[in-house]
Amino acid sequence: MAQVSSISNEQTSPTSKLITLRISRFNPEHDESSGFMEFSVSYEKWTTVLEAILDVKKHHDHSVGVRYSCRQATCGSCGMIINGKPRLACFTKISELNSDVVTVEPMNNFPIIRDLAVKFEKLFDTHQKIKPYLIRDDTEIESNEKEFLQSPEEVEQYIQFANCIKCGLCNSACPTMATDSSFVGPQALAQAYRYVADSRDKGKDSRLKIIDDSHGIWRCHFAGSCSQVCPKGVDPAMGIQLLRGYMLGFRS
Amino acid sequence: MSKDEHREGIKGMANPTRYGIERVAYWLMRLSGLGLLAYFVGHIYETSNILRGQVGWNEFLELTQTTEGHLVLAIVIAMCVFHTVNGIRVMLGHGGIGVGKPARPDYPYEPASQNYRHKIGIYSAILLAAIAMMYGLAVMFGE
Amino acid sequence: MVDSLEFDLIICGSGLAGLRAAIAAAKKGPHLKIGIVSKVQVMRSHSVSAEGGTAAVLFEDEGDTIESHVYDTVKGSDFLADQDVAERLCVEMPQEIRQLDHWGMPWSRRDDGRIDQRNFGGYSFPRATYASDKVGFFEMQTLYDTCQKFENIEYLNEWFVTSIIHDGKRFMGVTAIELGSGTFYTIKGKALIIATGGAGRLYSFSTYALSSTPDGLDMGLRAGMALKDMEFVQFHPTGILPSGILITEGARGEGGYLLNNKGERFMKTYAAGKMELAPRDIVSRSIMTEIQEGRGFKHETGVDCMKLDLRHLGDEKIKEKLGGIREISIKFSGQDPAQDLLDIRPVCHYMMGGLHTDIDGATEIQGVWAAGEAACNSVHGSNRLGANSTSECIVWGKITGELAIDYIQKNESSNPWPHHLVAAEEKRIYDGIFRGNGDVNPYEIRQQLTDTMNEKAYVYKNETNLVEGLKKIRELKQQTWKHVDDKAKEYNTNFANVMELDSMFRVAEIVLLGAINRKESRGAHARTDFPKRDDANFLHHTLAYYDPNGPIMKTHPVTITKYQPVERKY
Amino acid sequence: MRESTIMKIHYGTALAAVALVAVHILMRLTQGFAESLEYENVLANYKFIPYAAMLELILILLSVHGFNGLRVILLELKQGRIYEKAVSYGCLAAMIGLIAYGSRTIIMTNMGMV
Ligand SMILES: Cc1cc2nc3c(=O)[nH]c(=O)nc-3n(C[C@H](O)[C@H](O)[C@H](O)COP(=O)(O)OP(=O)(O)OC[C@H]3O[C@@H](n4cnc5c(N)ncnc54)[C@H](O)[C@@H]3O)c2cc1C
Ligand code: HEM
Ligand code: SF4
Ligand code: F3S
Ligand code: FES
Repeated sequence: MAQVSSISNEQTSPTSKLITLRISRFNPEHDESSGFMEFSVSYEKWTTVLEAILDVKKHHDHSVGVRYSCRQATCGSCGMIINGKPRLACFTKISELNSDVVTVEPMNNFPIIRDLAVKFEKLFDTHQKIKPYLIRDDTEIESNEKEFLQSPEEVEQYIQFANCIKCGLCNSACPTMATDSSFVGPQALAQAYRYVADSRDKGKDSRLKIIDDSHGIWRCHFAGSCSQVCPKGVDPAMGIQLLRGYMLGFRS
Repeated sequence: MSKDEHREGIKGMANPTRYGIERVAYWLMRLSGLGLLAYFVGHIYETSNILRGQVGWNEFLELTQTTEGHLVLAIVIAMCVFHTVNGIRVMLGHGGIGVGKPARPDYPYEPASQNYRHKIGIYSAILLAAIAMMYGLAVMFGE
Repeated sequence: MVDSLEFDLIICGSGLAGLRAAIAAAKKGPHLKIGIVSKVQVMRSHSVSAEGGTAAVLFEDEGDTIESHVYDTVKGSDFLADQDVAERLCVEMPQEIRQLDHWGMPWSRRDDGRIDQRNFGGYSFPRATYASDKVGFFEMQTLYDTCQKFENIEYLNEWFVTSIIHDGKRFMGVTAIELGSGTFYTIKGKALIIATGGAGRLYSFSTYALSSTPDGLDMGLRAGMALKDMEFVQFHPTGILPSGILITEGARGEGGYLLNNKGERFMKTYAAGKMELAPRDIVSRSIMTEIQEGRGFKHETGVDCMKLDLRHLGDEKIKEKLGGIREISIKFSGQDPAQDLLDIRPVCHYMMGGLHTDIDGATEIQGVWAAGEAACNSVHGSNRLGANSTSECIVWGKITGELAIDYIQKNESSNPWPHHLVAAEEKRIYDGIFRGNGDVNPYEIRQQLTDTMNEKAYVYKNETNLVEGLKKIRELKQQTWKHVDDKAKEYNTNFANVMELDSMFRVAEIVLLGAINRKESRGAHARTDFPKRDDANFLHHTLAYYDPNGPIMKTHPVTITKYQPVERKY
Repeated sequence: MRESTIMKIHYGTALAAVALVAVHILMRLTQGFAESLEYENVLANYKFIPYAAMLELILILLSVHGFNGLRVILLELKQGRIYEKAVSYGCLAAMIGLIAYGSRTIIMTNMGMV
């Protein structure tokens, strides 16, 4: 019986158009400074920037350094600067950029490993620092007899912040991050709020203490850029202000 | 700041484009804060001339009560009004007021914290600053 | 000298299984050093893509029973599951759901605050525990975040493991490349848990992350372990076009319909009792039959498809329970499920097969366990029920994590380190691949290989296609693709990609050979030339061992405890 | 001092300053701008104790607020233990200096030492 064949990315249909893809190239071990390489790639209305980059990697230059995995905006691998703004490559369609030239660069405020791939150690460390887990009596946590009850309304209080995929786009957009290498950053602060707002958690005070530092929560000036670039609707700016509300005594 | 951290640096921090009016407000807030501080220091120096008696005071007044001096003062008024109004908005925001309520986000995600209340706050800060500046100019040059 | 690291326990893979194992181990052996080695950054593993649910019996007070979960699993497997293993899964699972809750998992809740469950294919009770439609993502987050509590866990982000080192009997370490710097390392350890996930990127139309390649399986295979039941590849009925991203079974669990071009809910012809919620193998076959009989649609890419109708659920319910797939379909396909019919088509989604283990997840090498999708402890038999896989990852993650610690505490390895094996491995990947020569583009070969799998070993299979497929793959293998054009050491994904391709050949061959040998139809393995299940000849597992001249195929008995095989009807 | 305490002071001084600066500026406007700046008027103001006290208060509040604002900006621009210490103490010193200098004007004028 005939099987219907696969969908191959290389299909070029009459509807496909061309753009120039400019990829920033830099290997800190060997290069003095970064430069751009230009490729002409065809795209369909659904083609994402990640697909275009991988197309280049497959057919033009195998050495493009780029991080990717899920290709569906859930793993947080593919953050980069696309036409000047931090975005997920797999969640940005070329057609929605309305431009004949698509420029991709590594995310700002992260050290470059190579080309488009950047180091995340700092983000992981700060994330760990804000104690991103439920804090309450150990025996309660380790017993698995009964669930902790939690109403849908209580879930609503934190679920938004739990959507964070640790892509780092917010940290790349934040103006404080642009100059302050010790700032906790919106990603971790939003996660601090995620756990503080969880009705099952009792670790509020210890978390507040951690972020009450000269490079802690106070270095956020509500610029909001973090929320504007977040691909998952996390709205770190909101979480941070709500968290600060606790510290200023507006909320308890 | 070491180069290999690949930070955007002061240019990125101070670039008010790309991210909407909230980032502009952030930038104006900084600028007006610094401007006011500069003026404030100058102002304290200026007023200290009173210790030099009527002559000294008037001498100094003459220096500042010029067209340039008035223009500077007009800008200071604008900065002061913007910084104050926006400062109040920012403080409310920092207290978690008017930044929206946490809720399940639906695609396409529109961050609740970037809402019309705060946008109105920013626009009115700018508007009030402009009006105050006009008024100040009118008062100063009107005479 | 090769750079070297040392841990007590090495966990290779950081999906649900790997992270659950890490927590179990870190708790049980607080003084032991645990290293999670993963070729992607730890929390970027494929498991984040799991959408619909995790199966467990939570509402015994409302009539659900463990027994029923076991039977559904066994029946879903078309009686190829080892029944003691299935039972273990179902017994262990409820407490794991609550444990996740205690670690912060944002389960969706009922109004009374209890954890909610939804309907899923092949179950006789709604028992897919869910968190909106991002179950895997939230589980990964919960486990990753919980891991942050433990100081004895270390994360080796973006380390590509290339081989397992053992002395013929006992585990000694692994070799790996740190992708960031390009340095080749040996990582010594007393025990290993393989949790490298599935290999669904063998197919070009696939729901898997792009990183889900068979290198993990291949590593075990080359180390002398068997791959079991690799011919059973699950095709999920609803991969959205054109990307192949999954539309969760939860969409039908919440009440979605499948429609053919006559506007009929065609599932009434194939499984009137369960309709759209029949097990995946049945729904996928039904879709393909409809298409072949001319009742399908054509997508604008020219591919045949079927329609999934969620419109009657209403915008609010879709946003609340299916927010993730709403995002996916609007963004990637331009279709809003509240207004449009979604274009879907069966898509490679899961591998029932994997490294052969016993009920404890132990492999044939002492000190090595396998858990999650990479393992085949035969809990899913020939067809996995939706929501049972994340369950499997969690249960065997925990079991293997604890057993590995027991083993480490009891055993002191003292054999001399086999330097020659490390040298041989270094030669294999650097001389054989990195410094290889050739002018054929490996990425094009990979495309052809995966296209071939799609064409020749899709939902329906037959002898001619399978043999052609095998031939094609052997031809491709002969071409000169073994070279890496990127000569830099740092973050050389080109090198990693070619190693992945290398492993694909060995595993694809085993998938096809297994399918050719199994001359019956069972579960996900549907042969048009042998449409009936044949318990007399094929009620056994398939094992494949590595041999330089091609795989050696064997069989392995099925454990049957309570349920004698009967005809599978829904 | 904890950062939260500092920032609470920052907000507190800002709030208090809003009211006081408003009065200060209104004074300029009620009298007519140029007039308000005439030597006699200014001197009279300084001699009026409640007004002088208010000026002193504004001086302190805004110096604290302003120099802490400067500290914040400088801390964000560059990091490093020595640098951060220098910024903190530098701003503190500038703040005290300005307050001292301004107070001198106010007190001396008030006491008629002109
Ligand atoms: C789209 C989708 C949706 C799904 N939805 C559900 C669902 O709703 N319910 C359900 O029960 N199941 C679901 N599944 C199945 C389930 O998600 C997977 O079976 C499960 O996540 C596998 O987890 P894992 O821990 O075994 O491996 P994975 O999460 O696949 O992780 C594999 C890990 O191994 C690492 N690795 C691989 N090779 C190497 C190497 N050579 N060196 C170093 N590291 C390596 C990878 O980096 C990765 O960390 C779904 C699957 C897909 C594809
Ligand atoms: C009178 C009303 C004022 C109010 C309500 C006010 C409010 C604020 C607030 C809320 C901030 C914090 C902004 C942030 O963290 O994002 C701030 C910062 C600042 N203010 Fe004021 N302020 C006032 C007057 C002044 C004056 C007169 C000066 C000058 C002496 C000044 C100098 C500064 C400086 C330098 C900053 C730091 C800028 C920044 O961090 O963005 N402020 N102000
Ligand atoms: S908050 Fe948003 S932008 Fe920031 S890391 Fe999380 S998902 Fe990415
Ligand atoms: S962009 Fe930065 S300043 Fe605050 S609101 Fe977001 S963290
Ligand atoms: S590849 Fe996973 S987020 Fe883009």
